Amino acid sequence: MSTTKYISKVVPDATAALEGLEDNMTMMFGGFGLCGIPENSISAIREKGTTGITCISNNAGIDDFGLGLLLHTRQIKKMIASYVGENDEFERQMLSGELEVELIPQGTLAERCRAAGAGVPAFYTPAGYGTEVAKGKEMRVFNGKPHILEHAFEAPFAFVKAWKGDKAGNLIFKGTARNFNPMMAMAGKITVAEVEELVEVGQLEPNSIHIPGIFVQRIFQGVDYEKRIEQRTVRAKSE
Amino acid sequence: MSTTKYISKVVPDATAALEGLEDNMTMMFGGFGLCGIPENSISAIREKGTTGITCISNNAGIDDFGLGLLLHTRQIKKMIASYVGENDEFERQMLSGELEVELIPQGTLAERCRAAGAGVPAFYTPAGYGTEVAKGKEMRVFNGKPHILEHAFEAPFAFVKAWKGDKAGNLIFKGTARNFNPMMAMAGKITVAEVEELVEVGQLEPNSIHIPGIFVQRIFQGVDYEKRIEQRTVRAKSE
Amino acid sequence: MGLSKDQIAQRIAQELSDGWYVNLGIGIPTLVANHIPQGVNVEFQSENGILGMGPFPFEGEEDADLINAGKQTITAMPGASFFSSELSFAMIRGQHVQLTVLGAMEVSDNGDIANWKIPGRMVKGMGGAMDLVASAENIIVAMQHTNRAGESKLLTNCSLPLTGVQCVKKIVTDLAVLEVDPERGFVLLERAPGVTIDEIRSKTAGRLVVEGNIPEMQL
Amino acid sequence: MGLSKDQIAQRIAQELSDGWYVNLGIGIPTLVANHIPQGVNVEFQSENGILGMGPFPFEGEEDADLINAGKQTITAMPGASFFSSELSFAMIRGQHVQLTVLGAMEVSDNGDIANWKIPGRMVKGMGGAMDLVASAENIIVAMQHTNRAGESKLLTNCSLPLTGVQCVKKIVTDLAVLEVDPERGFVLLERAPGVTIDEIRSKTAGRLVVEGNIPEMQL
Repeated sequence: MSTTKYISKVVPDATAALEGLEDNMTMMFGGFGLCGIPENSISAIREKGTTGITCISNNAGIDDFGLGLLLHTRQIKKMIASYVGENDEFERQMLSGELEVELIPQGTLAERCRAAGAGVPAFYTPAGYGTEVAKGKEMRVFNGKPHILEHAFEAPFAFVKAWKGDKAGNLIFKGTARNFNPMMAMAGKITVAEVEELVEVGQLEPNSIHIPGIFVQRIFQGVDYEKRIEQRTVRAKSE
Repeated sequence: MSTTKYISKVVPDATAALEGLEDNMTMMFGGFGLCGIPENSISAIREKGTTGITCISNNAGIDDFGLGLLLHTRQIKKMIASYVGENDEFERQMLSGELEVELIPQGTLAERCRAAGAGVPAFYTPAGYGTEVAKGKEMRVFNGKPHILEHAFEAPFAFVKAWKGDKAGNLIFKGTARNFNPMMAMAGKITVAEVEELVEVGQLEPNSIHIPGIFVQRIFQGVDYEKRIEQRTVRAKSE
Repeated sequence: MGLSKDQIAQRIAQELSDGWYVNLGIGIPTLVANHIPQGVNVEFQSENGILGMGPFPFEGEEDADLINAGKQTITAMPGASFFSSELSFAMIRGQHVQLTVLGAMEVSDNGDIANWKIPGRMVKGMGGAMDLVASAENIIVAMQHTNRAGESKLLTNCSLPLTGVQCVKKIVTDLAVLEVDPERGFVLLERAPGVTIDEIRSKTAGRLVVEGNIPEMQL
Repeated sequence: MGLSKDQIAQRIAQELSDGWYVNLGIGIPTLVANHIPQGVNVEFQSENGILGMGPFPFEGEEDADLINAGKQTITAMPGASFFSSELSFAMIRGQHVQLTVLGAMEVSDNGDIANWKIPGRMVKGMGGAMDLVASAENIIVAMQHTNRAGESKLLTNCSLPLTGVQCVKKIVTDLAVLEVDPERGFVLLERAPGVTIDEIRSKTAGRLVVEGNIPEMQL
């Protein structure tokens, strides 16, 4: 674990936050669909042109937003996700064999991220037993029920997005934009947090912090959030 | 899992919350030292006279407070804890063989509670490798480092204490009184939450809830909290 | 004839008990929320991190930070809570959710389910479905009795890659309500209004158990 | 002569680097917080669930809901956060804490440590010590060089039940600063002011490596 100075966690922008990011690295990206994704970091990685990326992310964005931007430029070599159904370019690259894909049950994905951050190298889960997900994995019965052994991820970089953050790296998420961000913040060897509102140390209520600063190595004030809605569903006012 | 009605989670007091509690059961008790312990529930269990209790709790209280009250009346058969150093009666009962004791590393205790609530039957941890804690346990090397296999607890009842709670069972803890309470709330088959302030549904900020109501089966407005301080340490105003 | 999608959802809603926490999958299961019986209070869990999910927002009140697992904009009910994916699946794996309703492409007569992949053709991923079916104590499948080609989706063995094994407890289709007895097969409980046992039999490829009088569904 | 407890803490404080997260055990380690060098910012983690632990409260301002792992009343610094024991030990096991300082009853010359149990006599429990020593990448032991009977606490093998194996990296005692090289033993780095190498040698039962000139500590 790097001995990052907590007083110098603040970087000016996403580009500065990418120091040390190299081709062929594994990276985690928070978010569920387009909700709570690190928009600024994704844009900066696209600009930097980093290639050979192994992405750990619940989804793969859509054709023209989120991780879809990095798929379009062929920066992603491998995708580890639970659901990738909203992305035609993704499907094309996968079926043509250009893109490696590893599909993982969503709860297992979440738990493997947490395990990485929590120093738990492996755990047993019932999810995927009897399916192709269990192929080659150790099976063991607990309380009469079969489980499979799953391992913690490793991620040199994790990119997360929070609602509010302070300069010590403490993070608070909003609504369902929390999703995978907390566990990925825990898991990253270098965790980059972009926030909608960066505040001074002491301005966040210590009792309401979702991710303590100890898990965050770099933080910056994000800009120009689009926060695109994937499935706009509404009801009429008359209802 | 019982199909408890969330609209009838509220019980009048600790005594009512003990319905179904029987002799020789395993019970979890939240708290660290005397901080955040379920004072009302402990008193009610003492009054009820339930015996043969297997306690899962980080500590064992002190001679005249906390779980010490149940030790004094010999209601506890076995103690599963990480640290029991503040209790003379405890030490006496243990050395004389009246009380069974299982000492567990604190992080393993916490993780075994979480695992119980999270449907993870077992996990690997480095804590305790090479010590008597590892005796009889499976050892496995991950990333060149030896780990031991630890199992989720099972607890028919868990007693936790929160700062605020609503009638749907949502809980918010205060300061370091959070400690083991959240994981034990997750782990209990029947989780009884006592709160300093019971509010109506909708009065807690959804973004700041520490334990969602789904983990809580019974909740009541606690009374007469003593909140005793174990080690009062202060500095002079002149410092 | 058979039931409409909305009627399938309506029939499933009758299975709800007061106080249950319920996870609804994408498609027909989502419609179940529109048919909660009076006097029954349930809370909906969406695996992306909300308990106490409410209806869609009024137009103009959509919040990009408030969606369900189908990525649709939603609202939060009073008493709702938000949490991480880790805690969300702790709820699911830890069996704190009393009922899971989800769609399926195939179900076998011992309770296996396939709903995430058609090799070489559809590769969307399993999302949270494998965690849900592996852990839920009470799983109801909502689906059409036959696929678009008219072939039965209730089989002896699933032909598609499995999502979970021996996990489905009950199935509600446009034609029938069936219980899965892993030893005996699909036990017919109810017929859709106007649907005959013969029709159900002809459209059920797996073992079908018909015992006694089979009532029509009450909707 | 040798160092006072406070001086041991003072010497250990010199090991702190700016930006570190640090866990201090009960006893001498707690005193380290009083000697942070100027210009060095560290945050203290207490395993009962606080990051950013501050000094003891002023009299009359004690809060029963705000204690450290030694059950003492404390305060929280600006930027502090509270969390569950589960997340606290996720930090510890996950190696997010850069330095752990703790006391010991015995240390062996390959880095084993014993500090939680004297069979038949003291049975307080290991608390968080086993998790800390099994996971921390950087462990400093703060202790007296000898026990009350005058016997060395730096041994070839620990005689008491172990807390962890091959984990101690550095030891600061009233007499010396030593590094643990599992292959060679206790490598003497510094002497307490006025303490001779002969005295250290005579009070160290395990293998002691003395190479070159051994400077006096600067306090």
